[in-house]
Amino acid sequence: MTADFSLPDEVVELRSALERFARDRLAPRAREAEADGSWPEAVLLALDRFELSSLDLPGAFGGVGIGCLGKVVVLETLAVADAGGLPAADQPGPTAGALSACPEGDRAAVVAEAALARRAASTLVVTATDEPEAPAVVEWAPSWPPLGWVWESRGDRLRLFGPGPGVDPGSPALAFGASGTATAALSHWPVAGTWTLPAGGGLAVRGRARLWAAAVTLGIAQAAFDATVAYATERVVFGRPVAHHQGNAFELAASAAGLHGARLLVYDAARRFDAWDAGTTEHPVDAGFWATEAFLETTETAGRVTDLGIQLLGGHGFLVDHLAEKRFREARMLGLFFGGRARAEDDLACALVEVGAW
Amino acid sequence: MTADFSLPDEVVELRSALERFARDRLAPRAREAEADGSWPEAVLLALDRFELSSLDLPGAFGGVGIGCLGKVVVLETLAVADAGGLPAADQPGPTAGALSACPEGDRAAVVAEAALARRAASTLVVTATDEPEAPAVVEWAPSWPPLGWVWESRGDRLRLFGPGPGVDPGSPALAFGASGTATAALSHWPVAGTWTLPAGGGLAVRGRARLWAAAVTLGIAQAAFDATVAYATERVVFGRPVAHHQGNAFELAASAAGLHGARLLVYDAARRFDAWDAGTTEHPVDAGFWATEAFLETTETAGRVTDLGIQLLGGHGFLVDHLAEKRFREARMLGLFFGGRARAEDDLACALVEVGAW
Amino acid sequence: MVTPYDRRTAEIVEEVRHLGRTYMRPMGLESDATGLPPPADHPLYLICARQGGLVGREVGEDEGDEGLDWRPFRSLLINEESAYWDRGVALSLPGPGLGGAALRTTATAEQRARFLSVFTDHDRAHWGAMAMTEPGAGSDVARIQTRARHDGGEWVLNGSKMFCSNGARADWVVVWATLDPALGRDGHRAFLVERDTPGFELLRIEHKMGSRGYETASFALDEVRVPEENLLGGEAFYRSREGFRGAMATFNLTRPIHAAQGVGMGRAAHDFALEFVHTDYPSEGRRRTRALEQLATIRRQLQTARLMCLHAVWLASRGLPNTLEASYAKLYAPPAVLRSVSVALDILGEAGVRNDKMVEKLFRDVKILDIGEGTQQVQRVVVARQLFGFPRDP
Amino acid sequence: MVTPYDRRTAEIVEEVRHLGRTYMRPMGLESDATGLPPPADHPLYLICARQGGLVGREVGEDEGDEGLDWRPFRSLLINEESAYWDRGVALSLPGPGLGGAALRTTATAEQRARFLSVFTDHDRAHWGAMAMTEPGAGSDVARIQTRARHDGGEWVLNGSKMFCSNGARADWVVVWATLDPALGRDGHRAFLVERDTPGFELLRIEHKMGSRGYETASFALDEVRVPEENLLGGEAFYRSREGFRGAMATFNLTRPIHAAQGVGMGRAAHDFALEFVHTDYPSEGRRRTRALEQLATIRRQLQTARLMCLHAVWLASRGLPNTLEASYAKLYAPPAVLRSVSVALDILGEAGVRNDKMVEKLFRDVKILDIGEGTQQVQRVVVARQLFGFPRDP
Repeated sequence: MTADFSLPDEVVELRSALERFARDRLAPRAREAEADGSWPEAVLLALDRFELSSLDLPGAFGGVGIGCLGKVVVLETLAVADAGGLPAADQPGPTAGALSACPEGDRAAVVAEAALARRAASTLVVTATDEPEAPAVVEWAPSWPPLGWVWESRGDRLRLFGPGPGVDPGSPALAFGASGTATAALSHWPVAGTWTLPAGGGLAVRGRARLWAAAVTLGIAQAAFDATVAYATERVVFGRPVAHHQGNAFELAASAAGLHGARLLVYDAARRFDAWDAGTTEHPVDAGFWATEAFLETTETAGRVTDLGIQLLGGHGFLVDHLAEKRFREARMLGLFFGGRARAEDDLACALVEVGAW
Repeated sequence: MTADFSLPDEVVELRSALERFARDRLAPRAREAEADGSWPEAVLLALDRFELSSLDLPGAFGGVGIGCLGKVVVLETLAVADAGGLPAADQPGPTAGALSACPEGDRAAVVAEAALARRAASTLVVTATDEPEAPAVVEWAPSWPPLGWVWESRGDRLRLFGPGPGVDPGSPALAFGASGTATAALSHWPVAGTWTLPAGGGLAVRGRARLWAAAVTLGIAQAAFDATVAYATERVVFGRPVAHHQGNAFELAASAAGLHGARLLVYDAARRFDAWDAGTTEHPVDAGFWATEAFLETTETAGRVTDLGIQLLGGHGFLVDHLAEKRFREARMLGLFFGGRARAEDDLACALVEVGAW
Repeated sequence: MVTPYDRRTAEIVEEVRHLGRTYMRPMGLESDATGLPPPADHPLYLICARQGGLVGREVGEDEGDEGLDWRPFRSLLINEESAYWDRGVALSLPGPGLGGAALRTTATAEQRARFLSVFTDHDRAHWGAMAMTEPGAGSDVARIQTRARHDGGEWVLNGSKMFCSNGARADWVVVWATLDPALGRDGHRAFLVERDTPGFELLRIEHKMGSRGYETASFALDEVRVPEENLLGGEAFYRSREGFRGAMATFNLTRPIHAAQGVGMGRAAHDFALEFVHTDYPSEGRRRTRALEQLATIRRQLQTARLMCLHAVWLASRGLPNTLEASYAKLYAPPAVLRSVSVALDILGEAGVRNDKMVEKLFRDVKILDIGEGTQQVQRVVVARQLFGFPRDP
Repeated sequence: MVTPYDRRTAEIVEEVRHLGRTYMRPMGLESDATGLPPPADHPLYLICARQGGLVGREVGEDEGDEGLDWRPFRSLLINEESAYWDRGVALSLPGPGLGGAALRTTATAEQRARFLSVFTDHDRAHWGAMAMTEPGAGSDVARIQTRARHDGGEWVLNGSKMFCSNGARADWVVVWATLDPALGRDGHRAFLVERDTPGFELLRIEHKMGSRGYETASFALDEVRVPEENLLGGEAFYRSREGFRGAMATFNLTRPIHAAQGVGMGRAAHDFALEFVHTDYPSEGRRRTRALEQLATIRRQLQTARLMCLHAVWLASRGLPNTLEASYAKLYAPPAVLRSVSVALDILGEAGVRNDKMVEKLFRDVKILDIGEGTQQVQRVVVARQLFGFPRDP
């Protein structure tokens, strides 16, 4: 935990640039991209120029090393405009932690390369230590780029499946249509490696993926909140703006506070990862623990905020004419990622005693 | 589940009589009784005349057989006025289910007699099936009448400890000062009997005790709600009654709905016990399951309602000048009874699959 | 378990279950995928046309049926059970729909006979509809802007309507309009507008997040002329506050029904999640225990909602006032059901994102329940007015 | 873990921990049992008097201290840590208290020097206090009724005050009164009333559910005459809106501090519950898993609240506006802490009812946090005004 809440100048600058980009290039095409099943190539090239995928990777993987905090802010900023293509476009994205944790001697060049060059997607599946072996199926993955690698995290064991023999077309998913949809039966995948990480290393891998989901969720929830306030201060019912009925105002105020708190928790966890990467702390459980807490807090808060986003729009909120329903679906879907809330809670229960002082 | 929500005439009549009694004799002395550590003898004699303790007992134990629904309504009605002495005064009260479940041949006359004659109190301790043996300690019991018998319920095993060698003075408790406070180390108590009940019989024993707590909680929460509405429609802040600020009105309305729902659940569970006792159903899991659900719903709702009861009174709610803080404490304490919420949830998880159709 | 209903009611529910499994669930999935409601000549609709409803006339749709006490319960349970299989498709079933409710409470006996006669056609499905909501209003029904003016023995309607269920396939639509917005509710009038009336123009079928099994239509009304006798109830009706209150009282039956549909959807999510635990979870361990506890909480909230619905209907069946209890049910149920469906998704975990796991669809379907028939916010206002004199909008 | 504070701050927190364990926790238990605050000559109070506060002057209570950046953090952390041991006792510590805050923001330099001089006495503990709330007001501070009139070069006060912390043992009390209730906030004035001023009568020490470690006093003011120079700031101060806004701005520091006290109490409940799991729970099984998950949720909510507090103070330490963030912290923390303490009770189960298990006391202590310094309802209004122009009471 830090008592310095400032963002580095480079992060602030990057955020400004991305805000413009996201507003002008991403937001206007959100629905189009959802129908198309992908973000336009031009958007992807622009994101490459912003080095989206390598922001939080160590130099060894070609990363630019702005760190986890910077990456979190970038994800949040993009998600405000449209999160739909992020699971596909940000590779290795959520599995950056697995990549970093993978012992140096075993870092097959192909893994790093495939993961970084947007030629193959990777994902992370999570199982709890009291469950049987790895799940047989990747329930959902983006359909572009094709899924090439699957990391599995279970306690402190890390395993890599791949390169994969291809994926099956998935059934339509709750959200993230712009990332497409695919599924994969892991039984046909070769195991590229199995490693036992230092104690707490597994939680750090999972926490880093969950922090990715939390950052995206945060942006979605913020967008939902802003759109709700804009609509609810404009539209008049029963003689005054929707937002100026005290019952609604109270809910909006609580949502604002909840979002603020979730953001502080997400940023704090990101700072812990950065401190760990920088070698200023040596307790990996800590960052993974608080990132997992941030995931739970953020997805819970976003559920409430995006629900209110529909509710205060009334029937209109149920129509695809507004983005409210898209955000409601996205926020809910993110809470199912990387083992979902159940395995996150399980991780916390197992790690609670080991986490440092308050 | 029933589609007939009416109360039998005899229950309605009893309720009317008790409402008057509770309002005139119980309510005015609630604080006095709390300080004294007991209800006055005159109140206890009057409750005897109402046959409080034997309402829901089968005839074999000298019960008058008005049934579980009637008993629940009576407890609720008394608790509206003052719940403080109920844990002490209503004997065997929560353990009526254990008494009924105890196989006939083993019903030692002394047990029934002691439990019914207000000469000895009894209580119920609950352990989960994956916990070690019975707890060594009764954490809290009323101090009058002296605790004579302790039932232990664990899965479908029922065990009776007693007659007890006496109790230790307990430390002051969160609430129910009018029932006194005592604690007991079970290691010195003889075991009077151990029985294995038919499948689901254990949950029924625990459910009946929890339903007792739910009924008392319901009365407390209703009283808190009514007092809050009375205060909040009277007192003016920022130019209008507290209750007419929409933010507060919304909370009060949700509380009213929650209380209504909790009451329906409590009465429904009581009707299931009555149907079971009457032999019209033969699935004991069912009544115990829904009584346990009612306990969780009621204590949760009451927590919210009694909290709001303090909140809308502002600083005054924190003072003993109002009963708001007493109800807040009582509602919270009831949720800790009979194994608390954790063992209730555990019971539900274990029984879920066995419970009948919707 | 206490037998909750009479034998015939249990049979009716069983019949709905059969039709739901056979027709409604597959129809709902198809509609969800295509975004279109089932075709108007779907076999299920023809069954309904032939037997006068999903489970025939004996449910008690006609007045004067025997077994009076059970009719509102049956209606409630049919709604719960059919929503279990697919609420969207259930709303799309042929019949007068909400327009029928308006006819019952507002129209003269002569009007009822005339406009309901179309439903005696047993060879083809027919629909009625109601259009109240407008693009600019929503919960604030007092603010409707569609104008009605009297002109040469006819009424002329101008305005626009949204969220009209089954509106595009309906033989007629009950349209609410105002003589003058300044009159508030006193200016409101209900008109029956027949399809193909010139100027009554379908703008579009809305694209919705879920509940795609029925059409949600938007209309424009441009100098739509309807005969004098299509003013429901006649002018005298609106002069009596009594009559208008009667119209509002329908809400006291439709609100619990709406809430009960939620219970049905929540039950479906519960059952899918429980099934998933059986088939996909390890046979013991922390994850299983947690899921079973979550399922117990879902059960509790759904059962509470269900008892609220039944209780509100029980009051009505005895002729007792139930405004408060109807609002309790409508206030409590939709958010509780949404929470339940959301937790069911948690139980499925990553598999929950896939629409072949059904709970995904239920999650998208269910949110609208907290909006139709008065949002939870509107219900809170109703409750606050009833319980402690919360003022009309201050 | 990231080292959050400078070395000196960490030392200060450690010092508070020592005093808390040694003195404050036992004092709090004693007060809870007797219903009376610790005696005014308690050794801890003498320590405070001797060294000018719980951890001495170097915290930065005096203006002009070095290490400016850390002062507000230290103040926050001292509050959190002392509330961990006993918030009631922490509030009872000698010093000018809230009256001091009023002096800092309202009084002239001369007044400050004069009234604070009593705290240079190192041999005996002294208190200041503030009296704002009245029996009929509460959150609605604009409605205070205590009257001040000017008479013969003196001010004459009439009215009554409640919820005055440490009021009975204070050397002086800052009393807020109004020249005329019709003037609203413009009519408000702050007066320093010295103990033993005739007509300034202690009515009683309130009996509270919890937080019994400090006195909560009620006063009557019956023709209380105070010299002209006891009007804090002088008349000119109140004519400038600027000055008054400054006075209100204190809330932006006290709200996070109030919230941080909650975090301290929540942490205490967490630690007791975790200890109980270690000592009393079986070493594995469903109950243990559930309790650990609940503890993780408690940690999450407390950590969120704590970050909110630190962030609000961080903004203030940089001279940035923090009204919104201070209200966020005060809105979020107290209910989250109450939930946490309540869940800690669930973890203790039946043992939780006993007051020798401490969490029982914390549950009674904590509820007041959602009321003092503006209820969560007041905070929501503040947030709604700031974010989307929610109107002053409509």
